[in-house]
Amino acid sequence: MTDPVLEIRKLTKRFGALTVSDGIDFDLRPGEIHALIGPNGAGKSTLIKQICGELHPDAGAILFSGRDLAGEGSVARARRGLARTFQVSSVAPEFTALQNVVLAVQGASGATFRFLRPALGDAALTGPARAFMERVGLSGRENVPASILSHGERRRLELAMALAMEPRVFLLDEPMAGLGPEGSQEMTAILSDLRHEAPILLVEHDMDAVFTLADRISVLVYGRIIATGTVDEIRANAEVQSAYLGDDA
Amino acid sequence: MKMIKSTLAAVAMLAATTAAYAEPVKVGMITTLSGGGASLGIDARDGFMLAIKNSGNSDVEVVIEDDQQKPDVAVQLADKMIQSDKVDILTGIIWSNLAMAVVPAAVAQGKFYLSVNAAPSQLAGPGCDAHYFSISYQNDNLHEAAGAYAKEAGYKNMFILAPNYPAGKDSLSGFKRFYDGELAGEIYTQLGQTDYAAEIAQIRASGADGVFFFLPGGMGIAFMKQYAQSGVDTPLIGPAFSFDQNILQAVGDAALGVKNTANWSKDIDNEANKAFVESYQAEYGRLPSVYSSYGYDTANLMLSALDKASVSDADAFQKALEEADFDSVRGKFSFASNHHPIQDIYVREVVKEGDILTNKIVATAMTDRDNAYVGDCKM
Amino acid sequence: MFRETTVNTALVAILVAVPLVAQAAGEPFIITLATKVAIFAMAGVGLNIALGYGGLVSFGHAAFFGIGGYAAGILASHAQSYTPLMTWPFAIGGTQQMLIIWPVALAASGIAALVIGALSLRTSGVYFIMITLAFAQMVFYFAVSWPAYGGEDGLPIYVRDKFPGLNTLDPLQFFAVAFACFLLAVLVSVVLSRSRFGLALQGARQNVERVRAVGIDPYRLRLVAFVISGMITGLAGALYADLNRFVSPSMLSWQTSGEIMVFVILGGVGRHFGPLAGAALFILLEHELGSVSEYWQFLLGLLLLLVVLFAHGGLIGVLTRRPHRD
Amino acid sequence: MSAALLIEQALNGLQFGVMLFLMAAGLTLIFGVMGLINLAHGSLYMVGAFACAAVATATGSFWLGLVASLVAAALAGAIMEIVVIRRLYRRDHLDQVLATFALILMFSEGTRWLFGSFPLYLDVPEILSGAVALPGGVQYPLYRLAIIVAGIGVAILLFLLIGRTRLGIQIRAGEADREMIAALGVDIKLLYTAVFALGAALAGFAGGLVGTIQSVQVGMGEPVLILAFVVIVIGGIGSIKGAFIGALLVGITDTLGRFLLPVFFGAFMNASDATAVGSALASMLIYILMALVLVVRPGGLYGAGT
Repeated sequence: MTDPVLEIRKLTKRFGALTVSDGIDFDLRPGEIHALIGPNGAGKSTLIKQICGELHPDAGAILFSGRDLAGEGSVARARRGLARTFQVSSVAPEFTALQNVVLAVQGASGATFRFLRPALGDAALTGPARAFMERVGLSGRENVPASILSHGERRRLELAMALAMEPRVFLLDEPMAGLGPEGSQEMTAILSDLRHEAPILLVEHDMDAVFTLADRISVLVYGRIIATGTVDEIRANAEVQSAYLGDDA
Repeated sequence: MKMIKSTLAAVAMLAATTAAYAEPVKVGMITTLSGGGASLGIDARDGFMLAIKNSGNSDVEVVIEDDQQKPDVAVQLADKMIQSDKVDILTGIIWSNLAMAVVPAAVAQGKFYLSVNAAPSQLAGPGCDAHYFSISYQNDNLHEAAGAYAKEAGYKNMFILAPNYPAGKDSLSGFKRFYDGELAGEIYTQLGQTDYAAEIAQIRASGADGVFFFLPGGMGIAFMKQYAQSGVDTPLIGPAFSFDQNILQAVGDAALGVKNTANWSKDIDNEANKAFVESYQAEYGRLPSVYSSYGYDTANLMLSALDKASVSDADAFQKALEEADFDSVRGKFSFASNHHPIQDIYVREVVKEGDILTNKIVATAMTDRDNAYVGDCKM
Repeated sequence: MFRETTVNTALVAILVAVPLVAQAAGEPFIITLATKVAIFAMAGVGLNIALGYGGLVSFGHAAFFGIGGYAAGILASHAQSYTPLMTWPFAIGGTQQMLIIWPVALAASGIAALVIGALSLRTSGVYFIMITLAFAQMVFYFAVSWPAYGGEDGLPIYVRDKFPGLNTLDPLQFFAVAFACFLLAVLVSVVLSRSRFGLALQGARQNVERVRAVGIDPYRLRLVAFVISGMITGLAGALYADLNRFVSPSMLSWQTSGEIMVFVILGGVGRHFGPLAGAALFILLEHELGSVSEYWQFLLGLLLLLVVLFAHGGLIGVLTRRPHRD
Repeated sequence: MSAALLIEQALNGLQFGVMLFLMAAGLTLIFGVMGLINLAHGSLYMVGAFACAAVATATGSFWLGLVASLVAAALAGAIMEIVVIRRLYRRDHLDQVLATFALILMFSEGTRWLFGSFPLYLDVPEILSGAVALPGGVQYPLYRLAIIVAGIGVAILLFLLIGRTRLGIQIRAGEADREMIAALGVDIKLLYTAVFALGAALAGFAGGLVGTIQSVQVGMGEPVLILAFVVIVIGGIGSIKGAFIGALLVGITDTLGRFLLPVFFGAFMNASDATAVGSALASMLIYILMALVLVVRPGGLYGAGT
């Protein structure tokens, strides 16, 4: 078996008396989509934030390609290839869609401190940016300000920005949220294609999408992983049934 | 673009005893009329304009502008008055830092500058100029007089303080020039400081037998009020600025009995002064301050010189100014070779006349005092 | 209404035309006023890089304006008194050449901006506003109480510094110098805002989390922007010292910081020519209102308040009827 | 240097700090609840001082004047909130800074128009004038002691108000979440006006108290305002407790710095240079303190974060 790209060991994080990450073990292997599910408040977003470097764990380690990320900030981790989408769409609202993606391409290139040439006149930036927009189905929307894109378009814009990072891991925080059935289907198709780029850690509430996409599923409840396994294993797991899927399964 | 006619182009009305000049004379007055320091500029302006009005001279046009107590604004106003209004004479500046910004450039362009107040040492020594006259004093004068008075009155261990800026430093060195006793302490406070508890505590602890302080404007008001509350009863001596008519009422009884040095007081006994105080009160409904008197004297000096010579003949006009042939409200008045006054400086005491706090002369601190920089001026 | 380019062109045309007309009409003081507009506008262009593009509300730009001014004043005063600026470790004398003074002013204000920015940018929001104000106050009090260069009295330059081939004492020629510097500053601001750096800087203003997530460090971006911003404002300060032939701590006061902000906002935040519109309007008001009433600052305050409350996007926003910049 | 002098200076620092607290409390409250940065807070201080001086002179009673300072500043604050400030809550800090900068100009010139350019008279009431002997041989002005007591009294009242009363609960809720407070059925507009008037009244009260021993003149508010900003930034914006600690810290640092730094430099310089250098450094000391605090804790001592 290949080594995991991302490996989390005994990760613990407390906010006062509340333990939001309770000795979490988790890994992500090349080429897979590993879904993380759990009820609201289980600590999914907190885990993502720790992986990105936005929060610092109290104990445990996060390894990326076998290397401990402790002490690295979010910027450094992004440069290593951790590409992230946010639970609530996070783009630069006054920029056009294209400018947003160009910004991401520029971030990946590592050459930001250039002061003379116009960024939008630089084919090395706009070329890839347009290509990424096409991949997520945003062709023709390049010059629309991000603030007036539809909700679904903004989710895809975020995905384009993640793609532009030439990532080695995708961290996707509820990409289907608020998309409606048709939008979810489109997004499912895009994500399924994305796994060839890099493995995906998928946090998602939409169970249809999770069961369609995921190779493995981990279930997080009150800060603890109560089960990890294939789709069928999780479906069959009694503990998961009672703790989580009970209501709507 | 229509530009900026003068704010107050005041032309004297009564044409009774008018001496008709070859052409009207234009005077530019740059002074502080807004913001916290406005009261000084207003007094100087009112004194100046009163003299012109009383003279009945209608050939003098005065352009008055507000410098907001900002040096850069003062410089630009001077440029405007010289370039656009084409004034012949400039006057009006209250603050030394503004004078330093305006005067050297103005006299370099051949204009006359008559100072109604500010007279920094730089303009009295090597930086003196044939076209620059100070009618008020040289900045150090009142401080020197305080030192002379402290020595005369037998103080042996004085505590001295002033704000930490050039005029403050000049003040303390001026005081020390004539005071030869011990110093119980020497403190520079922050410019614009409002609380003097820390300094008063040090005065209390120092065991001084007298305190000399130079704290102009609101600083002096705050200091004296706080001093009066502190229970320290060491006598205070200061230059007139903190005891002047325009701020005494704000200090209140805290100032009673304090000795201060001044070159003018409303009780100096001469005809010109009586007429000045009377007509000032009649015109503006308040007592004049030292700044009013400087403004008044400045205008009268200027008028006396205009009667003798035309401004366009610079050398003759300069000579006429040097003669100082006018009735000063200070009594005797003449110019030293560096164009600063030779005059008597008095010690005044703050007293109450009815409900109004004012000053009365109790002694003469210095007689025919010129200034310390005469020798440095090569004119 | 009008396109922004039309408004900008008109503004620049007016700024050039006014001194020329004034020259012909023999009103040199109006040229001085126009020069003041150009210089203040340039200080505003500097602040606009931090404020408009970086979203950094600096309430301490007077520090850079004053440091630039003092760089010019100190060099000139040493040149006039023929005393060396320093003798150790190597001897440096004063100078009256603008072409030497300007790089010094740029360097001095740049270094100050680097230090102040490096510390201030650790904070954000109101803290940033206040800490920049505090640093400027520190510099102000230092200038007031440090006796070597005049303290509160300020430092006269007496004769305007020189520029090769020009007579800077002639109002129109000095205006040309100031105007050229202003245009250069606008050019820098335009090029910068469109560059990769400018894109990232503006991205960080809108959404700093997103900029981090694409692997760009906003701290470094902002620090560089702050330094460039401080340098441009510093150069404007050097020119202002020459305009007045005088520098004083009032250039460093918090009111000056406030006024530079006013130019930017009056004209329209984040617009290349906003500071020009703002500075021109401010100086026009200052002079016109002064003749209306002794209490003209009240009217100025009222007008300013109305602009902030009701005229979104500043003067250029109103003229173009586009409250938001492109 | 005697112990008595040191005690006296410490008391001076305390008194200065308490006065700064009155200013800073209003600022920090207004920022905490409404997220508004108000540069015109110093103008309210000036309004208080002028009201106190005018009424005290007209009626001959300092105490009526002090009441007037509270009422006038609260009223001015309420009017200011309703006419102008209310429109600024949803704006960014930049607009707030500028609008309140404009208000300073209007207040200053308006006051000058009403009262003239000359400073006003205001004196300590008879009953509080003079100095008292404290244990340890310290002579201390009674009025300053009264300021310390009054300031600490107001601080306690304020803590009780915030901690124990309905208004306090609403204020704290308002800091946490504006939506929630609206859901609680509180009239948010009224609450904001009330908080603003309360902050204004505190500033006016400080103006009346301190105007008595300082110069009542136009422009008196701005130096205090800048110090108050330093205080709340050090304490952490929005925190009353932080404002209190910050105010004492600034008051004592400033007072002792002005006193001790020249002494310190006197140890290895001649007296004149030492006072000049010491004073120069002392005037920058609190800004240095502020920079240090922010470098270590960018959100201030009791701040919720940046």
